Amino acid sequence: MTADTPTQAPASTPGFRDGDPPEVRLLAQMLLVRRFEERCVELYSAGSIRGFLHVYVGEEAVATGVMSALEPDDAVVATYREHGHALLKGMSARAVMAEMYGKVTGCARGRGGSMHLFEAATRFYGGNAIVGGGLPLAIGLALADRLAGRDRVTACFFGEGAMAEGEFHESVNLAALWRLPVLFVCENNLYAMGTALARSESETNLAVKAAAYELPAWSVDGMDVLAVAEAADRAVQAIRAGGGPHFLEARTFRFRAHSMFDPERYREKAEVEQWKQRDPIELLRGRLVGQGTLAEADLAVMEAEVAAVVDDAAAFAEESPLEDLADLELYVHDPASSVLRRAPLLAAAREGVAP
Amino acid sequence: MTADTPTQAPASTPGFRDGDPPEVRLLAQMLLVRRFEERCVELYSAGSIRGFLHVYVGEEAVATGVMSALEPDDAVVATYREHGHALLKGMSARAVMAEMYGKVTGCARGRGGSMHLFEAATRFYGGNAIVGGGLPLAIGLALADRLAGRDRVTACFFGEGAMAEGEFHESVNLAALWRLPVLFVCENNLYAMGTALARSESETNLAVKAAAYELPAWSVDGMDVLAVAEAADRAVQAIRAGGGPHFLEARTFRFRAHSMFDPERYREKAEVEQWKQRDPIELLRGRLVGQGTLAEADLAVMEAEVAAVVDDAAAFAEESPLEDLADLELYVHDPASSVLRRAPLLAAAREGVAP
Amino acid sequence: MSARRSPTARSGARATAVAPPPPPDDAAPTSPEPEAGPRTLTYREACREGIRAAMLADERVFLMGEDVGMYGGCFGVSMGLLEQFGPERIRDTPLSESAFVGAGIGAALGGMRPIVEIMTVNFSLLALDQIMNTAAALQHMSGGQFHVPLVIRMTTGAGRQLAAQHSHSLEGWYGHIPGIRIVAPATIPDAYGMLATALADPDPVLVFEHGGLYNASGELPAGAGAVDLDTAAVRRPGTDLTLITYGGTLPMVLEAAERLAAAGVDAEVLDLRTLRPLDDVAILGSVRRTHRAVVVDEGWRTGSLSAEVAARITEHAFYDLDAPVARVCSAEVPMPYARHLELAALPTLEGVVAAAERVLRGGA
Amino acid sequence: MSARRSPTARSGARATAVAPPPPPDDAAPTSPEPEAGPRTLTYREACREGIRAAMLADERVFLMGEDVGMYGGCFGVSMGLLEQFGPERIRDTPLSESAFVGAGIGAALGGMRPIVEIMTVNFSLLALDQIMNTAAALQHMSGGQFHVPLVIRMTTGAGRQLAAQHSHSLEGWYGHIPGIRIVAPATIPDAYGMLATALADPDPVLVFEHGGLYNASGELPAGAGAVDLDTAAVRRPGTDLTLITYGGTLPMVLEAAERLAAAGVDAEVLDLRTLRPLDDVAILGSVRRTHRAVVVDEGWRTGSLSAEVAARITEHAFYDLDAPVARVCSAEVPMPYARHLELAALPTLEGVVAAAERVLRGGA
Ligand SMILES: Cc1ncc(C[n+]2csc(CCOP(=O)(O)OP(=O)(O)O)c2C)c(N)n1
Ligand SMILES: Cc1ncc(C[n+]2csc(CCOP(=O)(O)OP(=O)(O)O)c2C)c(N)n1
Ligand SMILES: [Mg+2]
Ligand SMILES: [Mg+2]
Repeated sequence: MTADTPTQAPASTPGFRDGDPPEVRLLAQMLLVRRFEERCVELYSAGSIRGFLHVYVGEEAVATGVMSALEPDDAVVATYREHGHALLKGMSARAVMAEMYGKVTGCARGRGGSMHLFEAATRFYGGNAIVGGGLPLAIGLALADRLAGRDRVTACFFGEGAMAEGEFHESVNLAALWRLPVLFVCENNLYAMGTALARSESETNLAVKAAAYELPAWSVDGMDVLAVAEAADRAVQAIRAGGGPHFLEARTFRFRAHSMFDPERYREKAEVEQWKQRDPIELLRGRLVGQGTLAEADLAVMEAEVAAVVDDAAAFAEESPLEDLADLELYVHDPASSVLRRAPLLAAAREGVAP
Repeated sequence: MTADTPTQAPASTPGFRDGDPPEVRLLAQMLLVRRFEERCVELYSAGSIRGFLHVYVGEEAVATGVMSALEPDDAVVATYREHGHALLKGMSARAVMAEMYGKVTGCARGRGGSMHLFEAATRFYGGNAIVGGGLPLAIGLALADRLAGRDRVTACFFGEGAMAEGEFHESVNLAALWRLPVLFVCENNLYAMGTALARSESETNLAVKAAAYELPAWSVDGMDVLAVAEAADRAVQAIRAGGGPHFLEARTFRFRAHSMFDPERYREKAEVEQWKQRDPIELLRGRLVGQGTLAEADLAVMEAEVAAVVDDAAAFAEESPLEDLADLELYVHDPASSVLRRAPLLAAAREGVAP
Repeated sequence: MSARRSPTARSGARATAVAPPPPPDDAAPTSPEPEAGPRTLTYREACREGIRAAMLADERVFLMGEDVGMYGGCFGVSMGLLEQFGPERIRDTPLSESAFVGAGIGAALGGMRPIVEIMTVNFSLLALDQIMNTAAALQHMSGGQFHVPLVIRMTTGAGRQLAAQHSHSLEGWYGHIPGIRIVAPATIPDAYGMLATALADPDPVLVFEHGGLYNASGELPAGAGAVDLDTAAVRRPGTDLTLITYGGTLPMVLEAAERLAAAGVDAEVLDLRTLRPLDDVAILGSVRRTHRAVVVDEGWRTGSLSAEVAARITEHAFYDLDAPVARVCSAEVPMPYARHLELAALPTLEGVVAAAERVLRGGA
Repeated sequence: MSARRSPTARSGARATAVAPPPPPDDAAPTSPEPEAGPRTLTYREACREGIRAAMLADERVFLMGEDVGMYGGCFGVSMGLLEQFGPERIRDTPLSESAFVGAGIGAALGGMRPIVEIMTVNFSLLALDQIMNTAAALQHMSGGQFHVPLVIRMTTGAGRQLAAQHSHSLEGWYGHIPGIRIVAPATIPDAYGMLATALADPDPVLVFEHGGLYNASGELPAGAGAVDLDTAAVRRPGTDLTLITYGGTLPMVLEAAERLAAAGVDAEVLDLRTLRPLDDVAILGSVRRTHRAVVVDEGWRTGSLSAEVAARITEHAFYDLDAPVARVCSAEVPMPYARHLELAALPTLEGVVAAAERVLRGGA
C-alpha cells in the first residue's frame, strides 16, 4: 500500500535542532508552511501550478498545534486547503510540490494536484475537494481502529462552512453515538468562500452547535499555536483514554483570498488587516524572542533552512518527469484486480481477434 | 393545479356537530384516523391494499393536535405514515382510500399509494417515502410564502429517525437562518423501524438537539391531544407573528408494527402494552366523559358516524375504476409541456414515417 | 463459474416478482454447513448464508446499515446474524446513508472488509457523493496509494407496488462510474457466492439484489463458494438470437426463451452477472454466432445499460448483425403504485417475445 | 431557434477549454439593454444577462445558491446581480446542496420560479435525492397535481485541471431520469436564451454550463430572447457524415469538421442542445441523409449519452447506416489533475477526425 514516491518518514523540521524547546519546533513548522504557501502562490502566478489553489496563510497555528498532539501512527483527514497539513504530517515538501506541478514524483503521481494530496506511509488520507466529504471517511478510519483494537486517533479537519453540510451532522452523530476515537477540528476562518459565518449558520457559536451531539466541544484561539497545541493535547489524550470523539473549534482567519480567483468583494480590507495583527507566526516569534528563547540570529538560520527546503522542493518539482501518457488509466482499478487482467481479453473480443 | 379527484373542501368531521365543544372535534378526528387505519390493516390482509403500509395507530393525538392549530391555507408536508395527516388536512376519506386501492379516483390517481398521498386543493404536499426528504420541500414552501408576502405557515412532520439524516440538519439550519414560517413537528415514537432512539442519536433529548439551531424548541406529551393542540397553537401564533421557525417534539408511540412486514423483534410486548395504557383516544374520551361533556350515547353516535365514513370510503374505493392503461405515461411531464406536444413527432421520426 | 449452467428457480422467482413482499418468516438462524451436500435455499437465505460464510472466514468482515441487526434487515436478509456475531460486527446505523457509506469507505481504508447495506437503491442517492466522489475516485486521485475494498449491497427493482421512491432499477446507471464493479446475482449460487468474490476484490463492489427474487428458491450445489465475477453466463444455449439480461429479469427472459422454443426459435440467454465491466467476450461472442440480439433490463430505456450493450454490439459486431439490436426496458415513468400500471411499466414476457420476433424479421 | 445558424465563438471557446480558469474580472455589472442591437458578449455574460432579463421580466424569479450573491458566483456568472436585485432575490445559501435544491422544489410548488445554482455537477450528487426522488417524480406520484417549475443551473466539464472532484461531465447521465429536461447551451444565444425557456417550462429543467466556455465570446443578435428547447440545431450542414455533440465539445467538433472539409469530407455538425428529451427528428433525419455518424461527448464512454444516441440511431435507422455509429468520449478514469493526463483523457480534435475517418471506411 506504499506509493513508490520519494517520501521520507516524518521529516526533520528545518530550523529545529534536537534539544531546542518544543515551541521552537512549532515556530519552525509554521514558518515552513507559510513559506511553502507563499511559494505556491508565486508558482501559480508563474503558471507552474494550475487548477484551484487554496493556501493556508494566517491559519498555520491550527494544523501545527493539532498535529503536535498526534503520534505518527494517527491518521489525518483534511480538505482542499491542506498543503500545510500534509507537510506537518510528515510528507516531504518535494512530494507535495511535485504533485502540484502534476509530476509523476508527486505524492499522487500528478493525478491529484493541490486539492488531493495523499500519503499512505504517513497516514495522510487527503485532501478532499468536496466540502464535508472527508468527515465520513474519518469516522470509518476510527471505526476500523476500534474494531481492530488499535489505540489510534483520527484527526479530521474542516472549515466552518462544512458544518452546514448534512455530512457533518451525520458523521458527528455517528462518532458520538459509537464513541469513536476522532478529533474533529473546525478551522473557523469566518468565511466559506464569500459567505460569512453569520450568513451560513443560525448558531454561530460552533462549539455550542457541536455540543448538541453530546461530545466534549470547545473553542480555542486559533492564532495562538500554544493554546491550540494544549487544547489538542488534552483532547487527544482524552480520546486515547477511551473518552470518545472530541470537537475543537479553532478561531482563525485566512489572510489571503479563498483561492487564486477571488476578488474578495465580500470583506473589508480593514478586517483582514486587523487579523494580520494577530499573525500566529509573529505572535510566537515575539514571545520566544521576548523570553530570550530565540535570538534574531537563530531566526535568520531558521528562515534560511526553511527557504532551502522550499527551494529544493520547487527545484525537484521543476525537474521531475511527467507520468507516462500510456499510464493514464492506471489506478482506476487495483493492479491485482481481475478487471485489469481481463482488459486485454475484452479488447481483443471487441476487435474480433484472438487475444 | 387542482386534481380532478373527488375532493371536498375541509370535510365536516363525522361525530362532530357545530356547537359542540372543540375537544369533541379532536376526539372525533382521532377516532376517524384510528378507525380508518384499522380498516386499512384489514384491507391489506384482504389484499385490497398492497405495497408498504404504515399506520398511525397510537399517534393520532400528534397530527390531530397540530392540525387544529392550522388554517386551511397553511401547508402540510408529511411522511409515508400520513393517512391521518391527509384526512385531518381535509382530504376526503374516499380519495385517500381509493388511492390505496390504486384506483383512478384516488387522490393521486393510483400512482402514489399509501406512501404518496397528495392534494393541491387542501395544500397537502405528501406523502414522502424518503426519510427526511420532505424537510427541504417545507423550507421551500415557506420561502415562497415569505417572498410572496403571504401570511401562511408550513407544518412539516417527520419521525425521530429522520433527525439523523443530513437533510434534517441542512433544512432546520436554513429555516432558522432565514427565519422562515415553518413548524417542525417531530413525531417521536421512539423507534425508527427497529432502531430505538438511543441507538440512533447521541443526544436523545430532541428538543435540545433542535435548539442548537437557535430556534424555539420544546417537547410535549404526544398522547395528550389537548397539550399538543395548545403547544402547536402557541408555536403557530408565534410563527405567524414573524417569530421564525419553531420545533415541537411530540412524545408518542406506535401501537402496531412499523409496516405490515415487521415481526417486531426489537421491542418487548410489555413496552407496547404500557404505552397502550396511555392511548390518546382513551385519555380524551375518559376526560370528556368524566367531565360530562360527552355521554356514552354520544360516543356511540360518533363511532357510528365514523364507521359510516370509513365504510363509504372503502365501498367507493372498491367500486372505483382503474386508470386507463393507455394513460400510464401521463403526468411525467405537464400536459402543457412541449415535451408532450412533440412526442408524436419524435415517435414518427423513429418509425421513419411522416407524423 | 461454468457457463451453460442450468437456470435455477425460474418460475419461483417470477411468481414472486409481482407478488407483495413476504414477511421475513424464515427468521430462525440456520447454522452454516459449508461441507454439506446440495441444498435448497431461497435467494434471501443464499444472501444471508453468503454473509455468514464471509464473516466466519474473515474477521475483518462486518455488516453495517439501517436495521441490519435487531430488525433482521428490512427484507429479512440478515435475520439471526446479530445473535451470532454481536453488535460490533452486525452494526445497526442511524438513518444516515452518506455517513455510513463513507464510514464504510474509511473502514476499508483502515484495513477492514465492510459490507454496507443500503435498504434500497433509491436511498443510495443520498450516498452518491461518497460513492462517486470518494469510493470510486480515491485510488486514482491518490496515484494508486489507497484502495477501497468495500462492498455495498442494495435492493433494486420493482414489482412489489412500492411506487416511485422504492422501486427503481439504477444498477445499470451506476455502471457509468469508473473505479467500481457492479454485480447483480440472479441465481442462488450467485446470490451466495458473489459476496465472497466481491469482498476479495481490492476495489469497491456494488451488489444489487432484486427485491422480487428474495423468495425464489433453488439449489446451492455441494461445495458452493466464491464465484468468478468476470464472466457473463450462458443460462440457455441457443443459435437463433441472443437474449441478454441480468438479475431480476432473468427468470422471465428464460421463460420467454421457452416460449420462443415452442415456436421453433432457439434463443440463447446470456446472464450478464457483472454490469461493470461488461463481459465483451461473452456478449460479442454470442452475438457473432447468433447475429441478433435483444437486451432486456428493468431500468428506464433512455441511458439504460441496454443502450450501452446495444451500442457496443453495434460498434464491434456491426457486420455480423442481421438486425438492429432491440431493447426491452421499463417505461420512462417514475414507477406507479397501482398494480396494473406497474406491470405495464415493466418489461414483460410478451414484450420480450415480441422484440425477439421483430428482430428475427430484421426490425428492432 | 433557426437551424443552420452559423457557429459562434468556436476557436475562442476551444482555446479557453484547456486554459486555467480566469479570474472573473468582468465584474462591473452591465445594465441590460434588451432593445439594443447585436452585441458581443462572453458566454459568462450571456448567462448573466439571461438571469437578469428573467428577473426583470418576472418577479417570481429568484436566484439561490452558494456564493451567488456577495461573492458574485464561483465562476463570476452572477456578479453584480445582488447589487441590482437585493439579497431576497439573489440569495446566498450555506453549504447545503440537498436542502437548497429541495427548497427550490418547494418554492416552485409555492408558486415561485427559482433558479438554483449548484457550483459544479460533482456537488450535485449531494442533492440527487431531491432531484430524482422528488423533483422528477412528484408530478407523476401526485397524479398530475403538483408541478415543479424549477431551473437548476450547474457548471460541468473538465479542461481546467480541477481534478476528479470538480471536472466530471454528468449531464448525459442525468438524461436517464424521466420527468426532467436537460439542456446544454453551447452558443452565446443559447446561453442567454435557454434560461427564459427553461423558466417557462412547467417541469424541472437542468441547465449545464460548460466551465470551459465561460470566456468564449460571440454575438448576441439584436432582439435575442427565449430560444426553443425542443430542437437540436445543425451548426454546420454537410452530406458525408453527421458529427453529433453538444455543449463544451461543440467548438472542437466544428473545428474537426473544418479539418475534414480540408480533406474533402463534408461533415454535418448537429448540436443536440437538449439532452433529454433527445430530438430524434433531427438526429435520425440527419443520419438518414448522411448514413454515418460519430457521437462526441465529454462523459465517460460506458453508459454515456453517446451510447443512447448510438443505440437509437441503430434501432431506428439500421438499414440507412453505411457504418456503425462511432463514439468519442472521455477515458474511463476519474479526471486527473496533470494537464497532459487531463488532455489525454478528454475527447480531442484528432480523435474526432480519426473516428470520422474510421466511419467513412466502414468501421466504428
Ligand atoms: C459540496 C461542495 N460544495 C461546494 C464546494 C465549493 N467550495 C469549495 S471551498 C468552499 C468554501 C468552504 O468553506 P469552509 O468550509 O469554511 O473552508 P475554508 O475554505 O474557509 O477553509 C466552497 C463553497 C465544494 N467544494 N464542495
Ligand atoms: C432515506 C431513507 N432511508 C431508509 C428508509 C427506510 N425506512 C422507512 S421508514 C424508516 C424508519 C423511519 O423512522 P422514523 O423517522 O422514526 O419514522 P416512523 O416510521 O417511526 O414514523 C426507514 C428506515 C427510507 N424510506 N428512506
Ligand atoms: Mg471557512
Ligand atoms: Mg419513529
